[in-house]
Amino acid sequence: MTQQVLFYFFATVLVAAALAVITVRNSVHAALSLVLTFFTAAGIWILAEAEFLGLALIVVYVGAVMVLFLFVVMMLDIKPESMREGFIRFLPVGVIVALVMLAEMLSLIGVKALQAQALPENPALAAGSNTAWLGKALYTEFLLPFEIAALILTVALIAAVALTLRKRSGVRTQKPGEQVLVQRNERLRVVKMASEGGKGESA
Amino acid sequence: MISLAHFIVLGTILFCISVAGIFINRKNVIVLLMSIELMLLAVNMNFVAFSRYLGDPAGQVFVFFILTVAAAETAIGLAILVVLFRNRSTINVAEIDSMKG
Amino acid sequence: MFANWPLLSILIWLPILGAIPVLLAGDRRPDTARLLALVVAALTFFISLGILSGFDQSSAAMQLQENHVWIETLNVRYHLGVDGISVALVLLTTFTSVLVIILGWGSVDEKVSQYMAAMLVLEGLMVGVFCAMDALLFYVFFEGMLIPMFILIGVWGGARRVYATLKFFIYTFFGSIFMLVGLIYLYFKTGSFELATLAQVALSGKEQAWLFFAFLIAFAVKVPMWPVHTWLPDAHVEAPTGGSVVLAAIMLKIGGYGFIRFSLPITPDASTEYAWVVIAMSLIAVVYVGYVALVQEDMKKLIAYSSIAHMGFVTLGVFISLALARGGNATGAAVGIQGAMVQMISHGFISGAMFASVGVLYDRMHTRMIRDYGGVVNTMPRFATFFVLFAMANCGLPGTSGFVGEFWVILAAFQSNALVGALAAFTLIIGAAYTLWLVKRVIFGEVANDNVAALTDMNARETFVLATLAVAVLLFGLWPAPLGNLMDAPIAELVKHIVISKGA
Amino acid sequence: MITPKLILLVIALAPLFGAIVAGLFGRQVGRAGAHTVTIAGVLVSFLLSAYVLYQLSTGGWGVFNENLYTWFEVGPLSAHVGFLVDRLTAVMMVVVTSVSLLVHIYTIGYMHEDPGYQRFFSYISLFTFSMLMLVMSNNFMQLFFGWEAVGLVSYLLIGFWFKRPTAIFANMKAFLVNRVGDFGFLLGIAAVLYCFGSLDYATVFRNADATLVGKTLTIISGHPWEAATVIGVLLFIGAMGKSAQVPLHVWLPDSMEGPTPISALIHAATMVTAGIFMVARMSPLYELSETALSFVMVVGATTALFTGLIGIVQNDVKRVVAYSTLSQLGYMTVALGVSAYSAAIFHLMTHAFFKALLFLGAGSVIIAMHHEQDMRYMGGLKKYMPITFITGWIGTLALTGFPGFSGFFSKDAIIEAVHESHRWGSGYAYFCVLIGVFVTALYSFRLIYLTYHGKERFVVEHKNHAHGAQHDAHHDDAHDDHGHHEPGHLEHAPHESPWVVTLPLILLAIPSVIIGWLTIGPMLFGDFFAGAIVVKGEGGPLAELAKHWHGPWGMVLHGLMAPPFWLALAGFGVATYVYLFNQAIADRAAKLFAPLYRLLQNKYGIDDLYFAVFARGGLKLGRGLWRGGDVAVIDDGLVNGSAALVARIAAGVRKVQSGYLYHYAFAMILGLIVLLGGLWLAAR
Repeated sequence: MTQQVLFYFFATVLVAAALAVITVRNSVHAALSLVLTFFTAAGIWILAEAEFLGLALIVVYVGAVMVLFLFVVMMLDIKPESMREGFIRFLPVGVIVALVMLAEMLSLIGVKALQAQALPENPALAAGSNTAWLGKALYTEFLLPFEIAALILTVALIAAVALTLRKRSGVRTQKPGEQVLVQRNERLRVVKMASEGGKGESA
Repeated sequence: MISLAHFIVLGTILFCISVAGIFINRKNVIVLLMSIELMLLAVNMNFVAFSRYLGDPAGQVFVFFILTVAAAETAIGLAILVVLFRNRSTINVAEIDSMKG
Repeated sequence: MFANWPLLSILIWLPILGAIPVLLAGDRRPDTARLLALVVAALTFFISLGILSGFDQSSAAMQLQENHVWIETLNVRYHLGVDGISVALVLLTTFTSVLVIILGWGSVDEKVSQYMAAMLVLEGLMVGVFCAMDALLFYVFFEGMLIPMFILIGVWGGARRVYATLKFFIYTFFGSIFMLVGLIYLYFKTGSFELATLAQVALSGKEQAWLFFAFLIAFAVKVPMWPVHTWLPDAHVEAPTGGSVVLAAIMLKIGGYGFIRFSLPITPDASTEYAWVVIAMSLIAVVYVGYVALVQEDMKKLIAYSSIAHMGFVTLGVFISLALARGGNATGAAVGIQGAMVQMISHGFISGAMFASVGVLYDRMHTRMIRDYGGVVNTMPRFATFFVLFAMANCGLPGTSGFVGEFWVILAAFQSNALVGALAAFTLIIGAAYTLWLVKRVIFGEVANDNVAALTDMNARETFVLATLAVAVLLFGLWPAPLGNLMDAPIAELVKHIVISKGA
Repeated sequence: MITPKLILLVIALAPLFGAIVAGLFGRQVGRAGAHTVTIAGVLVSFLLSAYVLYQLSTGGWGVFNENLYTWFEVGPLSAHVGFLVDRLTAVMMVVVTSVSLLVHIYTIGYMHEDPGYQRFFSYISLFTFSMLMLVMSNNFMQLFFGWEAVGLVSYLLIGFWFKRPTAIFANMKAFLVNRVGDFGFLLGIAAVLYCFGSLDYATVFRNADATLVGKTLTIISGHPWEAATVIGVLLFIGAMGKSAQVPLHVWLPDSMEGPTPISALIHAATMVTAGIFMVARMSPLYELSETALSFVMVVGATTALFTGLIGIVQNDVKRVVAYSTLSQLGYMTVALGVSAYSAAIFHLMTHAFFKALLFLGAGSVIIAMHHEQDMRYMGGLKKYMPITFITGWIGTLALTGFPGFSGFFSKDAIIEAVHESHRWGSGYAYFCVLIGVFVTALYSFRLIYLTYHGKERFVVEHKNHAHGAQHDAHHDDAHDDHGHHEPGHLEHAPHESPWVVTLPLILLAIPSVIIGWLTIGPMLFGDFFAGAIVVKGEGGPLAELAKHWHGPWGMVLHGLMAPPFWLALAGFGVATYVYLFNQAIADRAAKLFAPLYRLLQNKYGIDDLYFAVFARGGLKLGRGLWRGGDVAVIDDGLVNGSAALVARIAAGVRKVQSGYLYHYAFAMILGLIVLLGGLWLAAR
């Protein structure tokens, strides 16, 4: 019974946060409400006994992606007012389209048909914890996709860096490559001088 | 007792909200990206629900992959945004139409 | 000793491979390129004569066959073979190519090696078209042939050459796509591209109708028949002399050959049923195009239109014979097709010669407009004699080969439908009208202007080309029997074949 | 050894050999060589033809019908080149070769300083070869070959002085009008092939009755016509083209642009008679169709009368003779029309001689008058040119049918035959033929009086400075443009032409007189043409005439009382009075009947009508079809049009790519909704 209450609580918070994301005026507030959305989503996932994913969501998503969002939002001084001008004009259309899609999807799923289905016994318990169960699956069946996912991440990483990297003029940076190539005579000059014999002018 | 329907309905609602989001704010690319994140979240919600009710790890594994892809996508999106902002000093979608046919 | 040599392949690939040394001669040594090209062409012509001598004229079967696997998976075979009809056309190709190369010596002076190479490749591909026994091989040669011609018109052409060559290429290509679709359909139905099997396969009325129209469009563009002919005048006007002669003398025959090799054997019922369409188009070609030719100001355009009208006779002859064959009049049908075939060969000589003569004038005066000429006979008497002879042949004067084809086609046409015969015979008047008016304005009369006065008569090379063509025109005019006997057997066979209905 | 085949081959090929030598090797052979080789060829051919005629008429040879070589073979049907020589052919061969020989000799004089001397000789002997091939052929294909070959040579000869614009217009006109005739002729041959399945005369004539009787041909679907009529009419259209009958006669007067010898040879004696010969040769076919024959008769009668009328108003001496030829051809055609084929051939033969004589006479006058052809500047030439004058008179008497002369026998026989015949339209024909005699007499004697009699209407200026040089210069280009000196002024008095010109005149004058006496018996009433000409029924009108035939003398005496003689006399009287004694009447008459005079002057307007309708109409139609059809509809409409269409479509589609991000997003969502909608519908 408590699970149900908990679920409804989380669901309402989730929907509210989601609505806030798209309606709030300031981009930073939008980002923060998105963080809230992810938190509640993680909660629901844990409720559905997918603890690893829930936590992964928080760690990965909220931790990395949302921080990145906030970072970018704050870095680019976006003029909020120009962002909103189209808001009113398209509100009705947007709402209608959303509702139409909602109706279509729900009717497609046939909500009542699934109503009665009880919660089957969770198989994860057999394999110990959800993480173990997930890990076994991940490293046996889905090894290749896993590697590919890793690859995608690295590619994305390099791409992001390549895109935004720019050579700022006037910045004296250290170039190790060139340092290594330096020859002795470029840096050292042996000068032939007579030995001190003069009349002791240097003190 | 929470049934599969709960999750799916929730997923759908989230999905529709994100669609509305894309629709409504035409000009702000960042909110657009956020809406896409929201949409992915909705999809993940469904995956988790089904994986939990079918007892099949594949669902959750797939969510795992979606997260990685989403992360990559956001990184690239924001990088583009930054470069765009640096060149055009604006990210208002209405002014960026140089890709016109 | 030639018995087991792959003569046909030699005939196809010798010019094509021969083009390579010609190309290598490069532009710095045009004379070597010209000489080499002549040697290769002459050799090919010599071999084709060898083929003729060894050819058994009594049998209608395909001779000198070569059958190798080409594309294993699609069951496409490199299958060559010639019967009476193909031999005649192959000989026409090799004969004209030698003359064209000789003609090219004078008229082409920049990028000579490429010109000669393109000409040789064109010759090889055209011979390939006439010897191909496999539908896809035919199609490959049919399309391949466009490329050298595209280059010939595009590079050495006149002012609007790019427009003309593009129009020529796209027009023909557009037509041949439908043929490809037809062939593919047949492949699915029979599993092979062999012409022999395609001719035997049973096809329902509706299938035949579709296939017939597919082939009709492809070959109608090539012939060219009336509605799809507008590429020819442009192509001729802009083509260099040699290109124009080859285009008129040989390339138009491929359309007619296609009808005889594809439309008739593969879709006899549909051909008979829709024969009236082609007959109507051919008659329009004869009358309508005749009148259009009358008012042309450009000599080459006039001759181009006249060759459309003459080719109208070919298609008329072929499709009239269908109605006759089905009507039980086998001799009439044979007369029709025989007339069509002779008309093709003779038109090759005559229109080739006419274009060569205009080329001779063009080399000296660099204009094709009739109004710039007048009284050429006073300064170029020898040229004028040849030109009048070819003009007479063009309006189908008995004693020249132009008459033979038209005579038999009109007789056959009259046997099937008197009115069609009458309309076809109309060419006697309109043909004579535009040709003689051209001759009057260009050749006869006072010397029109000073550059006509400055004209010098033909040199030895040009005289040789026109003389050989004149001999050919007169020989086949006075004694066409050898040409007739050569094609008698295959035509009789074809007439027997088209009588049997194939409707499954 | 000499076989008939070899002789016939030599007859046909000798002129060809002469033509080739003179034509291709003209320069090497030189002028003298050219005319000797051609004249030798024609002479040999003439002698052998005479020998063949002698053998055939005395029964020494049978009818010769053999194929030389196969021209073209398609299954059972085959076309050959071969000879069929019977009495009809022999007569024609003799006529052709004799006139051609005399013209060859005459040309030496006429063309002696013309630069194209060798070319001219090669053309006339090439013409003789083509005419012989036409006459001697034994199948329709070779007949058509000869038919067009003579058309070609007449084209070359009319346009011989190719510098003169009128000449090259005339030769094109001649060839095209002949081609219109050949159009009908070819369809006739096609009809014959359709009915008989063979082109050989022998097979066609043998089963003419069996096949054609009752057989019908449908040219225009729905109404079948009698096969014999269709063939007859179509073949006769060819004859109308070649023998210049009314609708297709326009080319003959213009063909006078050519040198006079060819007018004599081609446009009087031989080529124009080809049509007549052909109809006579096809008599077995023609006899099966009444309508065809009456068509022939009516056309012939119309030609005979109306072209004769035009002759009266012509001032060019050659044009008068040309119109007289047209009229005489009309007579022959009428004879054919009434199935009096042998009378037609007989008139053809006599006409060949006296018309050639008149033409050459006119030519001799033209030489003397330094190429002045206009009769208004002649007159009183009888004292300068006695031989030409006398032969001119003989020719005219023969032409007008003065009793005793050859013309009388042949023309009278025709008039009698027409009188006897009771074919549909024979009344009209008889009327035309009778009035024709009066008209013929009128213009013939007008010609004689204006040229030879009366006062001299030209003045001779004796140029005082260096006579010789001026003379030669004058002579060289005299032939090309004869108008350069003012008409009516001559450098020196006209003198009789050299023997080369006058000898042919005399040689032609002899047969013009005696040929009638000698040959009328066997030809008309005997069985001279038995084998060749077939006459159905009771032997046609000639059989009636044969009933009260008792020798040429009888005919002469009978002729004196017959109406044609009186009409001829009346014509003679009027001409003498008007043109000899009282010139003014002619001008007053011209003014009195001004509209009729003008009508005749421009030849009933037929020439201009043809030119406007066919020539200019054809050009307009051609331009319309070309501009409208090819350029506008096909080229710009379909070809470039489709290219432009593609460009327009592309421009339209380009707008979809708006560059705004939300448009694309919106498009994606729209797609999603459509997809869901589809699923939703499918799921239901």
